[in-house]
Amino acid sequence: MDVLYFAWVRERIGHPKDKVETTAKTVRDLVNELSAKEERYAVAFSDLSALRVAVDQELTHFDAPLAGVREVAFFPPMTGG
Amino acid sequence: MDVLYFAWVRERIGHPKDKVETTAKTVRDLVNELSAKEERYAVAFSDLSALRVAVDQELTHFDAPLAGVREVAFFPPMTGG
Amino acid sequence: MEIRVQQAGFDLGEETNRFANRQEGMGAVVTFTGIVRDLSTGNLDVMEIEHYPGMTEKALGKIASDAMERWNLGDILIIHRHGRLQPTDHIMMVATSAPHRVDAFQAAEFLMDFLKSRAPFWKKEVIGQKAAWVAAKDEDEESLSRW
Amino acid sequence: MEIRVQQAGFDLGEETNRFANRQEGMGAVVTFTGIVRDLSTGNLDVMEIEHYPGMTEKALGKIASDAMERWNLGDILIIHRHGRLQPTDHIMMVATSAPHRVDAFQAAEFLMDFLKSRAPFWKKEVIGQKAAWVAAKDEDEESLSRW
Repeated sequence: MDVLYFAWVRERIGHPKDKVETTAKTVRDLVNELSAKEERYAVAFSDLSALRVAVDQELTHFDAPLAGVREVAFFPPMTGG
Repeated sequence: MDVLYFAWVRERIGHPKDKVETTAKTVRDLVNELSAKEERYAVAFSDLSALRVAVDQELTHFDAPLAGVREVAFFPPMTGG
Repeated sequence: MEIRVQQAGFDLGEETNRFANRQEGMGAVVTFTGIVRDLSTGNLDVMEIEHYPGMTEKALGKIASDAMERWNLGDILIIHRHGRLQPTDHIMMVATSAPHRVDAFQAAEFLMDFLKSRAPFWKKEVIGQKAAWVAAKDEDEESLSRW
Repeated sequence: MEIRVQQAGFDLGEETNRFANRQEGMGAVVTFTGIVRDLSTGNLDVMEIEHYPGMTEKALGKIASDAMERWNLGDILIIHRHGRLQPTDHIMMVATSAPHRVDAFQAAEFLMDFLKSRAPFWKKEVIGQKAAWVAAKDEDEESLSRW
Protein backbone atom coordinates (compact mmCIF):
# COMPACT_ATOMS: atom_id res chain seq x y z
CA MET A 1 0.00 0.00 0.00
CA ASP A 2 1.25 3.50 -0.81
CA VAL A 3 1.07 5.97 2.06
CA LEU A 4 1.43 9.60 1.03
CA TYR A 5 2.10 12.74 3.08
CA PHE A 6 1.48 16.35 2.10
CA ALA A 7 2.33 19.83 3.42
CA TRP A 8 3.59 19.89 7.03
CA VAL A 9 2.80 16.20 7.50
CA ARG A 10 5.30 15.46 4.74
CA GLU A 11 7.82 17.86 6.27
CA ARG A 12 7.56 16.33 9.75
CA ILE A 13 7.85 12.80 8.48
CA GLY A 14 10.69 13.82 6.19
CA HIS A 15 9.60 12.20 2.95
CA PRO A 16 6.52 12.23 0.72
CA LYS A 17 5.75 8.52 0.51
CA ASP A 18 6.10 5.11 2.16
CA LYS A 19 5.46 1.69 0.72
CA VAL A 20 3.85 -0.19 3.59
CA GLU A 21 3.01 -3.85 4.14
CA THR A 22 0.27 -3.85 6.73
CA THR A 23 -2.53 -5.89 8.23
CA ALA A 24 -4.17 -2.73 9.65
CA LYS A 25 -7.93 -2.97 9.32
CA THR A 26 -8.66 0.77 9.48
CA VAL A 27 -6.90 4.06 8.89
CA ARG A 28 -6.63 4.47 12.66
CA ASP A 29 -4.85 1.10 12.95
CA LEU A 30 -2.41 2.23 10.27
CA VAL A 31 -1.76 5.51 12.09
CA ASN A 32 -1.02 3.57 15.30
CA GLU A 33 1.27 1.20 13.44
CA LEU A 34 3.25 4.07 11.87
CA SER A 35 3.36 6.05 15.13
CA ALA A 36 4.82 3.02 16.96
CA LYS A 37 7.50 2.64 14.30
CA GLU A 38 9.30 5.98 14.67
CA GLU A 39 9.10 9.13 16.74
CA ARG A 40 8.66 11.48 13.76
CA TYR A 41 5.48 9.60 12.75
CA ALA A 42 4.20 9.82 16.32
CA VAL A 43 4.81 13.57 16.22
CA ALA A 44 3.12 14.04 12.84
CA PHE A 45 0.09 12.01 13.96
CA SER A 46 -0.10 13.35 17.53
CA ASP A 47 -3.29 15.35 16.91
CA LEU A 48 -5.61 13.63 14.47
CA SER A 49 -8.14 16.46 14.69
CA ALA A 50 -5.58 18.59 12.80
CA LEU A 51 -5.32 16.01 10.03
CA ARG A 52 -7.35 14.82 7.10
CA VAL A 53 -7.13 11.47 5.37
CA ALA A 54 -7.91 10.32 1.85
CA VAL A 55 -8.26 6.66 0.89
CA ASP A 56 -7.77 5.95 -2.80
CA GLN A 57 -7.96 9.70 -3.39
CA GLU A 58 -11.32 10.20 -1.66
CA LEU A 59 -11.62 12.13 1.59
CA THR A 60 -12.77 9.85 4.38
CA HIS A 61 -12.56 9.38 8.17
CA PHE A 62 -10.05 7.65 10.43
CA ASP A 63 -12.28 4.63 10.96
CA ALA A 64 -12.47 3.89 7.24
CA PRO A 65 -11.59 0.25 6.41
CA LEU A 66 -8.41 -0.49 4.45
CA ALA A 67 -9.40 -3.76 2.76
CA GLY A 68 -8.45 -3.61 -0.92
CA VAL A 69 -7.07 -0.09 -0.63
CA ARG A 70 -4.06 0.90 -2.75
CA GLU A 71 -3.32 4.43 -1.53
CA VAL A 72 -3.77 6.30 1.74
CA ALA A 73 -2.82 9.98 2.13
CA PHE A 74 -2.45 12.15 5.22
CA PHE A 75 -2.45 15.95 5.17
CA PRO A 76 -3.63 19.06 7.02
CA PRO A 77 -6.94 20.80 6.17
CA MET A 78 -6.83 22.15 2.62
CA THR A 79 -6.15 25.80 1.87
CA GLY A 80 -6.62 26.17 -1.87
CA GLY A 81 -8.43 28.86 -3.80
CA MET B 1 -40.44 72.08 -15.64
CA ASP B 2 -39.15 69.34 -17.93
CA VAL B 3 -41.27 66.20 -18.00
CA LEU B 4 -39.54 63.18 -19.55
CA TYR B 5 -40.91 59.84 -20.73
CA PHE B 6 -39.04 56.61 -21.33
CA ALA B 7 -39.66 53.19 -22.90
CA TRP B 8 -43.35 52.41 -23.56
CA VAL B 9 -44.47 55.54 -21.71
CA ARG B 10 -42.56 57.58 -24.29
CA GLU B 11 -44.03 55.50 -27.11
CA ARG B 12 -47.63 55.89 -25.90
CA ILE B 13 -47.30 59.61 -25.38
CA GLY B 14 -45.53 59.96 -28.71
CA HIS B 15 -42.57 62.12 -27.71
CA PRO B 16 -39.76 62.00 -25.14
CA LYS B 17 -40.25 65.34 -23.40
CA ASP B 18 -42.68 68.13 -22.50
CA LYS B 19 -41.95 71.56 -21.15
CA VAL B 20 -44.73 72.15 -18.66
CA GLU B 21 -45.90 75.23 -16.75
CA THR B 22 -47.76 73.85 -13.77
CA THR B 23 -49.03 74.70 -10.31
CA ALA B 24 -49.28 70.97 -9.44
CA LYS B 25 -48.19 70.40 -5.86
CA THR B 26 -47.32 66.70 -6.18
CA VAL B 27 -46.39 64.21 -8.88
CA ARG B 28 -49.92 62.83 -8.66
CA ASP B 29 -51.38 66.30 -9.35
CA LEU B 30 -49.12 66.58 -12.40
CA VAL B 31 -50.25 63.17 -13.65
CA ASN B 32 -53.90 64.25 -13.30
CA GLU B 33 -53.20 67.51 -15.10
CA LEU B 34 -51.49 65.75 -18.01
CA SER B 35 -54.15 63.03 -18.18
CA ALA B 36 -56.89 65.66 -18.41
CA LYS B 37 -55.07 67.37 -21.27
CA GLU B 38 -55.03 64.58 -23.84
CA GLU B 39 -56.24 61.02 -24.22
CA ARG B 40 -52.77 59.58 -24.93
CA TYR B 41 -51.54 60.85 -21.56
CA ALA B 42 -54.58 59.36 -19.84
CA VAL B 43 -53.78 56.03 -21.52
CA ALA B 44 -50.09 56.15 -20.58
CA PHE B 45 -50.94 57.01 -16.95
CA SER B 46 -53.97 54.71 -16.60
CA ASP B 47 -52.22 52.27 -14.25
CA LEU B 48 -49.79 54.04 -11.94
CA SER B 49 -48.77 50.74 -10.31
CA ALA B 50 -47.10 49.88 -13.63
CA LEU B 51 -45.11 53.13 -13.57
CA ARG B 52 -42.13 54.57 -11.77
CA VAL B 53 -41.32 58.24 -11.29
CA ALA B 54 -38.06 60.11 -10.78
CA VAL B 55 -37.90 63.70 -9.55
CA ASP B 56 -34.69 65.54 -10.38
CA GLN B 57 -33.22 62.16 -11.37
CA GLU B 58 -33.98 60.42 -8.06
CA LEU B 59 -36.56 57.65 -7.81
CA THR B 60 -39.48 58.71 -5.65
CA HIS B 61 -43.22 58.14 -5.14
CA PHE B 62 -46.32 59.70 -6.67
CA ASP B 63 -47.04 61.84 -3.64
CA ALA B 64 -43.64 63.54 -3.80
CA PRO B 65 -43.86 67.38 -3.74
CA LEU B 66 -42.90 69.33 -6.85
CA ALA B 67 -41.83 72.64 -5.25
CA GLY B 68 -38.51 73.76 -6.77
CA VAL B 69 -38.30 70.71 -9.03
CA ARG B 70 -36.74 71.08 -12.47
CA GLU B 71 -37.24 67.61 -13.97
CA VAL B 72 -39.82 64.85 -13.58
CA ALA B 73 -39.55 61.53 -15.45
CA PHE B 74 -42.07 58.72 -15.93
CA PHE B 75 -41.14 55.23 -17.01
CA PRO B 76 -41.92 51.53 -16.48
CA PRO B 77 -39.99 49.39 -13.97
CA MET B 78 -36.35 49.13 -15.02
CA THR B 79 -34.95 46.11 -16.79
CA GLY B 80 -31.20 46.68 -17.04
CA GLY B 81 -28.35 44.26 -16.40
CA MET C 1 -14.62 53.35 -8.84
CA GLU C 2 -15.13 53.43 -12.58
CA ILE C 3 -18.59 53.70 -14.14
CA ARG C 4 -19.15 53.83 -17.87
CA VAL C 5 -22.42 54.09 -19.76
CA GLN C 6 -21.70 53.73 -23.44
CA GLN C 7 -23.04 52.74 -26.83
CA ALA C 8 -19.79 51.11 -27.92
CA GLY C 9 -18.95 47.49 -27.26
CA PHE C 10 -16.26 46.53 -24.78
CA ASP C 11 -13.72 43.73 -24.60
CA LEU C 12 -14.56 41.67 -21.52
CA GLY C 13 -11.11 40.11 -21.30
CA GLU C 14 -9.26 43.40 -21.64
CA GLU C 15 -11.48 45.14 -19.10
CA THR C 16 -11.09 42.22 -16.69
CA ASN C 17 -7.29 42.26 -16.99
CA ARG C 18 -7.11 46.02 -16.71
CA PHE C 19 -9.28 45.95 -13.58
CA ALA C 20 -7.46 43.02 -11.94
CA ASN C 21 -4.01 44.40 -12.70
CA ARG C 22 -4.60 47.77 -11.10
CA GLN C 23 -5.61 46.30 -7.72
CA GLU C 24 -3.15 46.31 -4.82
CA GLY C 25 -3.39 44.01 -1.84
CA MET C 26 -6.59 42.41 -3.14
CA GLY C 27 -6.94 38.63 -2.98
CA ALA C 28 -10.20 38.28 -4.90
CA VAL C 29 -11.70 39.64 -8.11
CA VAL C 30 -15.27 38.79 -9.18
CA THR C 31 -16.78 39.72 -12.53
CA PHE C 32 -20.31 39.43 -13.83
CA THR C 33 -21.12 39.79 -17.50
CA GLY C 34 -24.62 40.08 -18.96
CA ILE C 35 -25.00 38.76 -22.51
CA VAL C 36 -27.83 39.18 -25.03
CA ARG C 37 -29.24 35.72 -25.40
CA ASP C 38 -31.41 34.37 -28.11
CA LEU C 39 -35.02 33.90 -27.05
CA SER C 40 -36.34 30.44 -26.33
CA THR C 41 -39.39 31.45 -28.36
CA GLY C 42 -37.58 32.31 -31.56
CA ASN C 43 -34.91 34.33 -33.20
CA LEU C 44 -34.10 37.56 -31.51
CA ASP C 45 -32.82 40.01 -34.09
CA VAL C 46 -31.99 43.02 -32.00
CA MET C 47 -32.08 44.11 -28.38
CA GLU C 48 -32.55 47.83 -27.95
CA ILE C 49 -31.52 49.36 -24.65
CA GLU C 50 -32.88 52.75 -23.73
CA HIS C 51 -31.61 54.68 -20.74
CA TYR C 52 -32.05 58.00 -18.95
CA PRO C 53 -28.85 60.01 -19.50
CA GLY C 54 -27.82 61.82 -16.36
CA MET C 55 -29.91 59.75 -13.98
CA THR C 56 -28.22 56.52 -15.14
CA GLU C 57 -24.76 57.69 -14.07
CA LYS C 58 -26.13 59.02 -10.77
CA ALA C 59 -28.01 55.82 -9.98
CA LEU C 60 -25.02 53.61 -10.80
CA GLY C 61 -22.72 55.87 -8.76
CA LYS C 62 -25.06 55.61 -5.77
CA ILE C 63 -25.28 51.82 -6.02
CA ALA C 64 -21.49 51.53 -6.28
CA SER C 65 -20.92 53.89 -3.32
CA ASP C 66 -23.39 51.93 -1.23
CA ALA C 67 -21.46 48.73 -2.01
CA MET C 68 -18.11 50.37 -1.17
CA GLU C 69 -19.50 51.40 2.23
CA ARG C 70 -21.07 48.09 2.98
CA TRP C 71 -18.23 45.70 2.17
CA ASN C 72 -14.47 45.72 2.52
CA LEU C 73 -13.68 46.36 -1.14
CA GLY C 74 -10.75 47.62 -3.15
CA ASP C 75 -12.55 48.82 -6.24
CA ILE C 76 -15.63 48.58 -8.45
CA LEU C 77 -16.04 48.72 -12.22
CA ILE C 78 -19.43 49.03 -13.94
CA ILE C 79 -19.85 49.18 -17.73
CA HIS C 80 -23.34 49.23 -19.24
CA ARG C 81 -24.15 49.61 -22.91
CA HIS C 82 -27.20 51.20 -24.52
CA GLY C 83 -28.48 51.31 -28.09
CA ARG C 84 -28.87 48.40 -30.53
CA LEU C 85 -27.30 45.08 -29.55
CA GLN C 86 -27.23 41.68 -31.23
CA PRO C 87 -27.50 38.20 -29.68
CA THR C 88 -24.17 37.19 -28.05
CA ASP C 89 -23.20 40.87 -27.55
CA HIS C 90 -22.11 41.76 -24.04
CA ILE C 91 -24.70 44.10 -22.48
CA MET C 92 -22.82 45.04 -19.34
CA MET C 93 -20.28 43.95 -16.78
CA VAL C 94 -19.46 44.61 -13.16
CA ALA C 95 -16.19 43.80 -11.43
CA THR C 96 -15.34 43.94 -7.73
CA SER C 97 -12.07 43.43 -5.89
CA ALA C 98 -11.62 42.70 -2.20
CA PRO C 99 -9.07 41.26 0.21
CA HIS C 100 -11.39 38.26 0.72
CA ARG C 101 -13.70 36.38 -1.59
CA VAL C 102 -16.94 36.73 0.35
CA ASP C 103 -16.89 40.53 0.09
CA ALA C 104 -16.13 40.43 -3.63
CA PHE C 105 -18.99 38.00 -4.30
CA GLN C 106 -21.53 39.72 -2.08
CA ALA C 107 -20.79 43.15 -3.50
CA ALA C 108 -21.04 41.89 -7.10
CA GLU C 109 -24.43 40.31 -6.39
CA PHE C 110 -25.61 43.45 -4.62
CA LEU C 111 -24.52 45.61 -7.57
CA MET C 112 -26.37 43.37 -10.01
CA ASP C 113 -29.55 43.22 -7.93
CA PHE C 114 -29.76 46.99 -7.62
CA LEU C 115 -28.58 47.70 -11.14
CA LYS C 116 -31.42 45.50 -12.46
CA SER C 117 -34.23 47.30 -10.68
CA ARG C 118 -32.86 50.72 -9.73
CA ALA C 119 -30.76 51.92 -12.67
CA PRO C 120 -32.86 53.46 -15.46
CA PHE C 121 -32.35 51.03 -18.34
CA TRP C 122 -35.13 49.46 -20.40
CA LYS C 123 -34.76 46.56 -22.80
CA LYS C 124 -36.78 46.02 -25.94
CA GLU C 125 -36.67 42.81 -27.93
CA VAL C 126 -37.07 43.06 -31.69
CA ILE C 127 -38.02 39.96 -33.70
CA GLY C 128 -38.63 40.71 -37.36
CA GLN C 129 -41.34 43.40 -37.48
CA LYS C 130 -42.35 42.87 -33.85
CA ALA C 131 -40.91 44.67 -30.87
CA ALA C 132 -41.75 44.15 -27.19
CA TRP C 133 -40.48 45.84 -24.04
CA VAL C 134 -39.05 43.33 -21.61
CA ALA C 135 -41.25 43.13 -18.50
CA ALA C 136 -39.64 43.53 -15.09
CA LYS C 137 -39.73 40.33 -13.04
CA ASP C 138 -41.25 40.26 -9.56
CA GLU C 139 -38.30 38.16 -8.44
CA ASP C 140 -35.89 40.96 -9.38
CA GLU C 141 -37.73 43.39 -7.13
CA GLU C 142 -37.94 40.77 -4.38
CA SER C 143 -34.21 40.05 -4.54
CA LEU C 144 -33.56 43.55 -3.18
CA SER C 145 -35.09 42.62 0.16
CA ARG C 146 -32.18 40.37 1.04
CA TRP C 147 -29.80 43.32 1.31
CA MET D 1 -16.54 21.50 -18.20
CA GLU D 2 -12.86 22.35 -18.31
CA ILE D 3 -10.56 21.74 -15.33
CA ARG D 4 -6.87 22.54 -15.43
CA VAL D 5 -4.28 22.07 -12.69
CA GLN D 6 -1.04 23.62 -13.85
CA GLN D 7 2.23 25.17 -12.82
CA ALA D 8 2.16 27.75 -15.62
CA GLY D 9 0.51 31.12 -15.28
CA PHE D 10 -2.67 31.95 -17.18
CA ASP D 11 -4.05 35.09 -18.76
CA LEU D 12 -7.25 35.96 -16.91
CA GLY D 13 -8.61 38.14 -19.70
CA GLU D 14 -7.92 35.60 -22.44
CA GLU D 15 -9.43 32.75 -20.42
CA THR D 16 -12.47 34.87 -19.61
CA ASN D 17 -13.03 35.80 -23.26
CA ARG D 18 -12.46 32.25 -24.44
CA PHE D 19 -14.97 30.95 -21.88
CA ALA D 20 -17.60 33.65 -22.52
CA ASN D 21 -17.34 33.36 -26.30
CA ARG D 22 -17.93 29.63 -26.44
CA GLN D 23 -21.25 29.82 -24.55
CA GLU D 24 -24.54 29.55 -26.44
CA GLY D 25 -27.85 30.82 -25.10
CA MET D 26 -26.28 31.94 -21.83
CA GLY D 27 -27.21 35.34 -20.40
CA ALA D 28 -24.75 35.43 -17.52
CA VAL D 29 -21.06 34.73 -16.97
CA VAL D 30 -19.44 35.00 -13.53
CA THR D 31 -15.72 34.73 -12.88
CA PHE D 32 -13.77 34.56 -9.66
CA THR D 33 -10.01 35.06 -9.54
CA GLY D 34 -7.79 34.40 -6.55
CA ILE D 35 -4.66 36.53 -6.36
CA VAL D 36 -1.53 36.19 -4.20
CA ARG D 37 -1.67 39.20 -1.95
CA ASP D 38 1.07 40.72 0.06
CA LEU D 39 0.74 40.05 3.78
CA SER D 40 -0.42 42.77 6.12
CA THR D 41 2.42 41.71 8.39
CA GLY D 42 5.27 42.23 5.95
CA ASN D 43 6.66 41.40 2.60
CA LEU D 44 5.64 38.09 1.21
CA ASP D 45 8.35 36.84 -1.09
CA VAL D 46 6.88 33.63 -2.41
CA MET D 47 3.74 31.58 -2.07
CA GLU D 48 4.28 27.88 -2.61
CA ILE D 49 1.28 25.77 -3.50
CA GLU D 50 1.49 22.02 -3.03
CA HIS D 51 -1.17 19.68 -4.30
CA TYR D 52 -2.01 15.99 -4.55
CA PRO D 53 -1.73 15.02 -8.21
CA GLY D 54 -4.52 12.68 -9.18
CA MET D 55 -6.78 13.46 -6.28
CA THR D 56 -6.81 17.17 -7.16
CA GLU D 57 -8.32 16.58 -10.58
CA LYS D 58 -10.84 14.08 -9.16
CA ALA D 59 -11.90 16.42 -6.35
CA LEU D 60 -12.31 19.40 -8.70
CA GLY D 61 -14.21 17.24 -11.18
CA LYS D 62 -16.60 16.10 -8.46
CA ILE D 63 -17.19 19.66 -7.21
CA ALA D 64 -17.86 20.88 -10.76
CA SER D 65 -20.23 17.98 -11.51
CA ASP D 66 -22.13 18.66 -8.30
CA ALA D 67 -22.54 22.30 -9.35
CA MET D 68 -23.72 21.31 -12.85
CA GLU D 69 -26.39 19.07 -11.31
CA ARG D 70 -27.51 21.58 -8.76
CA TRP D 71 -27.94 24.70 -10.91
CA ASN D 72 -29.09 25.44 -14.43
CA LEU D 73 -25.66 26.06 -15.93
CA GLY D 74 -24.12 26.12 -19.35
CA ASP D 75 -20.51 25.46 -18.48
CA ILE D 76 -17.79 25.59 -15.82
CA LEU D 77 -14.09 26.43 -16.06
CA ILE D 78 -11.63 25.85 -13.20
CA ILE D 79 -7.92 26.67 -13.42
CA HIS D 80 -5.68 26.23 -10.36
CA ARG D 81 -1.94 26.73 -10.28
CA HIS D 82 0.63 25.00 -8.08
CA GLY D 83 4.32 25.60 -7.46
CA ARG D 84 6.02 28.90 -6.64
CA LEU D 85 3.99 32.09 -7.05
CA GLN D 86 4.77 35.76 -6.42
CA PRO D 87 2.57 38.50 -4.95
CA THR D 88 0.04 39.75 -7.58
CA ASP D 89 0.21 36.40 -9.44
CA HIS D 90 -3.15 34.83 -10.18
CA ILE D 91 -3.51 31.63 -8.16
CA MET D 92 -6.68 30.30 -9.70
CA MET D 93 -9.94 31.17 -11.40
CA VAL D 94 -13.39 29.73 -11.81
CA ALA D 95 -15.95 30.74 -14.41
CA THR D 96 -19.60 29.78 -14.69
CA SER D 97 -22.20 30.49 -17.35
CA ALA D 98 -25.97 30.23 -17.00
CA PRO D 99 -29.15 31.48 -18.64
CA HIS D 100 -29.81 33.59 -15.53
CA ARG D 101 -27.54 35.47 -13.16
CA VAL D 102 -28.58 33.85 -9.89
CA ASP D 103 -27.46 30.40 -11.05
CA ALA D 104 -24.13 31.70 -12.31
CA PHE D 105 -23.41 33.51 -9.02
CA GLN D 106 -24.55 30.70 -6.75
CA ALA D 107 -22.58 28.08 -8.65
CA ALA D 108 -19.41 30.20 -8.61
CA GLU D 109 -19.68 30.68 -4.83
CA PHE D 110 -20.38 26.99 -4.32
CA LEU D 111 -17.32 26.06 -6.43
CA MET D 112 -15.12 28.40 -4.41
CA ASP D 113 -16.41 27.22 -1.04
CA PHE D 114 -15.80 23.57 -1.87
CA LEU D 115 -12.55 24.18 -3.71
CA LYS D 116 -11.17 25.95 -0.62
CA SER D 117 -11.83 23.11 1.80
CA ARG D 118 -12.23 19.99 -0.31
CA ALA D 119 -9.64 20.18 -3.08
CA PRO D 120 -6.16 19.05 -1.95
CA PHE D 121 -4.13 22.24 -2.20
CA TRP D 122 -1.91 23.64 0.54
CA LYS D 123 -0.40 27.10 0.63
CA LYS D 124 2.91 28.02 2.23
CA GLU D 125 4.02 31.61 2.71
CA VAL D 126 7.73 32.34 2.44
CA ILE D 127 9.13 35.56 3.93
CA GLY D 128 12.92 35.75 3.74
CA GLN D 129 14.24 32.65 5.52
CA LYS D 130 10.92 31.90 7.19
CA ALA D 131 8.17 29.73 5.78
CA ALA D 132 4.77 28.96 7.27
CA TRP D 133 1.90 26.81 6.09
CA VAL D 134 -1.31 28.79 5.81
CA ALA D 135 -3.80 27.58 8.42
CA ALA D 136 -7.29 26.62 7.31
CA LYS D 137 -9.96 28.98 8.61
CA ASP D 138 -12.94 27.72 10.58
CA GLU D 139 -15.15 30.05 8.58
CA ASP D 140 -14.15 28.27 5.36
CA GLU D 141 -15.31 24.94 6.75
CA GLU D 142 -18.46 26.55 8.13
CA SER D 143 -19.31 28.14 4.79
CA LEU D 144 -19.93 24.64 3.39
CA SER D 145 -22.97 24.21 5.60
CA ARG D 146 -24.99 26.74 3.64
CA TRP D 147 -25.12 24.48 0.58
